[in-house]
Amino acid sequence: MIEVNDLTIHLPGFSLKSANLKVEDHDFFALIGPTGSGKSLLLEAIMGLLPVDRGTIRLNGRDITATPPEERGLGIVYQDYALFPHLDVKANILFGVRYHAIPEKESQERFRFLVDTMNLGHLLTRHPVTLSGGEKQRVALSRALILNPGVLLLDEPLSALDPMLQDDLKNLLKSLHQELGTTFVMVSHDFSDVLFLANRGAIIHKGEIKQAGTIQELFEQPGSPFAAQFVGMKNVFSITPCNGSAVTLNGLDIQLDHPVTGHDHLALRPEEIVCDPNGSASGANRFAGTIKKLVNRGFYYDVFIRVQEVEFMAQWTRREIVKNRLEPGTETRIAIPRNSLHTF
Amino acid sequence: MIEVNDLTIHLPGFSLKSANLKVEDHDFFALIGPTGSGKSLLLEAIMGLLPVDRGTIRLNGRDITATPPEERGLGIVYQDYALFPHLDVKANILFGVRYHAIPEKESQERFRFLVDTMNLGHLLTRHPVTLSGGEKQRVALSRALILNPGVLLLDEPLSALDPMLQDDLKNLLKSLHQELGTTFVMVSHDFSDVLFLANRGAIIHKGEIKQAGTIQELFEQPGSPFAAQFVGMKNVFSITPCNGSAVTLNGLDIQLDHPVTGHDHLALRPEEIVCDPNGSASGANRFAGTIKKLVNRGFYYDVFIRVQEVEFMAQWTRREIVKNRLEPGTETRIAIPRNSLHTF
Amino acid sequence: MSLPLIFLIIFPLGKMLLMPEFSDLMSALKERVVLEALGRSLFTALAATAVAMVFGTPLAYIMARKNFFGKKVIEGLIDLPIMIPHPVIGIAILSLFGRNSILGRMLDRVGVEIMGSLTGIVIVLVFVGAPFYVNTVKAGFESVPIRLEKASRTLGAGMTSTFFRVTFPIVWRNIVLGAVMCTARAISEFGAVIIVAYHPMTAPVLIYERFTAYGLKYSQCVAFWLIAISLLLFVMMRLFSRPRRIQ
Amino acid sequence: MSLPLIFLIIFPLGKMLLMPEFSDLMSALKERVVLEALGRSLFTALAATAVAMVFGTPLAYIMARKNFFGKKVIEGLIDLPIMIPHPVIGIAILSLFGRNSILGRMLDRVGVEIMGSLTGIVIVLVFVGAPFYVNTVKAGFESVPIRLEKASRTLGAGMTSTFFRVTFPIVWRNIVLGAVMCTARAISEFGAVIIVAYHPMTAPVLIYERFTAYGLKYSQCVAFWLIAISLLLFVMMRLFSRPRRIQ
Repeated sequence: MIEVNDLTIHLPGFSLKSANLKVEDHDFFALIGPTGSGKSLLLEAIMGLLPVDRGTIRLNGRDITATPPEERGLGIVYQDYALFPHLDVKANILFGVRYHAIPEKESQERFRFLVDTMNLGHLLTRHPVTLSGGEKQRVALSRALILNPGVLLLDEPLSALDPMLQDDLKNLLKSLHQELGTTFVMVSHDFSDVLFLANRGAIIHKGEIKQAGTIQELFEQPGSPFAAQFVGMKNVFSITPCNGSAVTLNGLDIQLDHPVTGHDHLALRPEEIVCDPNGSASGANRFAGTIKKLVNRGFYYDVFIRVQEVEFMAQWTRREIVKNRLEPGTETRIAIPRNSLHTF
Repeated sequence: MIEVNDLTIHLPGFSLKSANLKVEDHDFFALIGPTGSGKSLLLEAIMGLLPVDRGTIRLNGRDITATPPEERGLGIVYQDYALFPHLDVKANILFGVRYHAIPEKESQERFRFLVDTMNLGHLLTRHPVTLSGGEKQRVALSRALILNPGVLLLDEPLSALDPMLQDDLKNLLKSLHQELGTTFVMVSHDFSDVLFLANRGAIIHKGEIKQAGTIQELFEQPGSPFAAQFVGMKNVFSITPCNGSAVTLNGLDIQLDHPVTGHDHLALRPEEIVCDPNGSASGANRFAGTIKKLVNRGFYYDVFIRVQEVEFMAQWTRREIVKNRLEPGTETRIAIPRNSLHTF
Repeated sequence: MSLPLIFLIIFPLGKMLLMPEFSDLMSALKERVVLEALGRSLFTALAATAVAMVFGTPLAYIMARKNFFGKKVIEGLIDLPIMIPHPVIGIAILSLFGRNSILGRMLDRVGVEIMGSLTGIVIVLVFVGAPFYVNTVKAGFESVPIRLEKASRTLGAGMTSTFFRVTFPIVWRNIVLGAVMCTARAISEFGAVIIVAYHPMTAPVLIYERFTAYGLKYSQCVAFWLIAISLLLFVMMRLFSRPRRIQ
Repeated sequence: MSLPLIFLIIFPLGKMLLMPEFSDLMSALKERVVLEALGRSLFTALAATAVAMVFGTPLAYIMARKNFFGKKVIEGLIDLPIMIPHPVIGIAILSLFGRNSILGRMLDRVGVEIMGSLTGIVIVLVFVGAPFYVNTVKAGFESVPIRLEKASRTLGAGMTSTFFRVTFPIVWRNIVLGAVMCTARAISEFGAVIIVAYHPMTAPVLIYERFTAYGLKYSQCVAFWLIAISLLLFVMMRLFSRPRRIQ
């Protein structure tokens, strides 16, 4: 278990402000935020590679804030893999074994298990420069996992890979996590990766932790406009707080499926807005509007619809666009299911 | 009009083989292919920046194969923009004016028009290093367009930009093309960009032009497994040619909506496969199958379904996945509309 | 741990600059021999730099832009003079151009002398200084993306216009830097010059002569002024080698 | 256009290497004075390199890894000796360590002499050679991504293990290259050495003496052997400066 309390780091041009975090054993924890939000910084601080200005880091109750990195018993996999260029794949994987009290037999078994799982058998005598991105990633993972770290830290493991390889790696990470039971802490700027992999997470923005909780919570109940945007609720509006389960959005009356008080933001995923030209949807807020813009995203379209003073963004499949003959200027009807609306 | 006849270029490690191409006036022509297929090479050859081993390039009937680049009357916008770092934005845009017989008044008008259209007014005294990617792109476009080139060549104009900016640039390119009437030739590795922008195009693979035609044709009637894959028909199968409008795909009988002869490939877009658990779709091939794998893509899922010996890939929205409670191992039914099947 | 090394550099030079008395320094400047030697050093170094620029700029451009068989060998040759013992350089040049060689006799016939002449000194200084110029300018040309030259061509500029409007404005800092380094290297040359021309006397030779003839103190006053010129060039060099500022 | 420059480098050296007769070369090698001078040059150059390695390696590491106030100034100081006229270097070192200076008298009392001693020569050679070593090794350390050292720490290796298992194996080519360059530069030094120590005689001084006393031809035989050593070092340098091959 990792506990980060009140961690503050000042760097020229950036600071991490009083971060609090708790990662339970066997969690797949995600630190999520846009580029430059300080999430990799937090990872390096947990690893002990960065001097800390204030606050403590505890591993299983033990204060490790001042422990040098080599004695923390944590592992890290860098985004650029950081493989040793002068050593072959086998020597890279075995690099750390001598510093850990691992019996010869056990380390050999683990080595064989990892080489099999990661499919590295044919690469053992190769040098890192000759490997592809995906192969490097697997070597870096093996090098860290052979030491059986208490926690494995992953710095943007997916972002340097091709989309094809990203899928493979996601499945690999998921099955490694399930099989080994190691606690994983992953840094990511892409919420859809996190959704697939992690069970808990925290959203960081400009050096501050905005929200922490289960991924489900983050996904369904973001607590700030930034978090809402980040988890895919592209429609974020300020609302006039009303009584009960109805709110007013710039003159538009909107029904919620539960009463709220004190909330002044409304958020909504674009794919939840239903294309409903015949007005047949039930249990929903129904509006007539004009299509302002269509953006082709391949499988689906981003559709911008103006309803009175409000512009909604919806995502509809190409099939829907073609079937309903939608194009800029078309008048159409949309339905917004009550249970898809989120306020905070 | 650009005509490329039998163009052959040998470079160490790569060659462009006997390419033929015809770009009509006012076309928005797309050269499409994966990285390393030779499409940028072809662009550089048209521009005159690369020695040609064999073949001719004609511009409006005139042979320009041996003309130096500065006399071809073509413009190019590079992927990395290639702005002059020692000149400010204004000097960059006006760089080429003195070499063209453009009356002072006209060049000033064009300058003002481009600065307005591209929204560069506040940047004129800035130097390129201080600009964002999108701003650089707009400066590079202005610098080329102020010379009123016969054809504007665009080398992967979208790939170096953020997704947000890509949309803006696509709209800008589209409206520039409509407004100026200039012929555009664009190189791209992403078919969805091309779909939005271009009217005609050619698919290149390993230095060979595989297919050319209108974008509609390329999209709907790819002529090779590579082209089919490339335009998004992720399901490509070898078929046993049958008589009439039925084919056999590895034991599966499939009905087409028109008779074919001699074709031995079947291709199908993943989003055309309908999720149909109740078997209610009509006019379609209906099969029962097992879900092998689900890959979360954010808005939608890639769904791999095994039907007897055949594995189909479908793309369904998250809503469908949730509604039908689909997960790996689920037995479900799919429907493949006859008119979505393409053979070649 | 590394302090001895830093001190080894600071202390001798510091002492050197601080020890001579001001009146001695000024009186040294009033001696005609000293002034002439300093002037001669500066003049020959600048002349050598001019020669290096004329012949070295195209060489640097070719080395940066073209790939050809034997390029590695030429690169090696350009670096070679840095590693050759200086008296040997002088002897080698005398062997080639000296009065008893074929080339020497040809030059003699047209009235050009190498040994003991300004021409000889300049040739020696080109030999030792040009590598600094060529390498610096070559690095400059390499830093100009070939894309920029291509873009310029596509905008209608011919090859000459492209060089003067695109390549040169980006690379001129390196040209100045290379010239300063070449001058600084040339002005400080002693071993090769003393072989080719003890007279006419350049500043380093004069310093040596005074040291052997009159001792340490007497030579320091001249050395001070030569070091001052070198430091000035050195400061210029540091200024120009700073990375281009973003405007 | 650039051919004159290339020829200026090739011809003198080529002539130099080809002209002396084989028998003269061999008989020069049999002279005790010549052999001793060459040996002394090699020995002092290697000693200076050893000193530069001991003191320069930590300096190079600090310069590559740390940022501190005044770093630019130290960088400038390290480059400085390359630009200082060589006799001036000799004079500066004598001023500091000479018999009449405070430091000189202190050294005198413990029996260390600078003027006219091997110690003095080595100090001079450290002064001129160390910048080459420090700059080369610094570039080497800079080329080792700090990420690799961090990764090594996270795998359980302490700072010392990390240096010897990660940093050093990547940087050793630069250390060898720096040492070769330092030796090559030191072995070819003349101007500073002749001020500090005419005797004991190093090879460049011997060449100069023979040139002034007996003329060109007689000096060439010694120069040939010195140039041979320099070329050998130069070839080693080119080999080590090749980019690391991908295995």
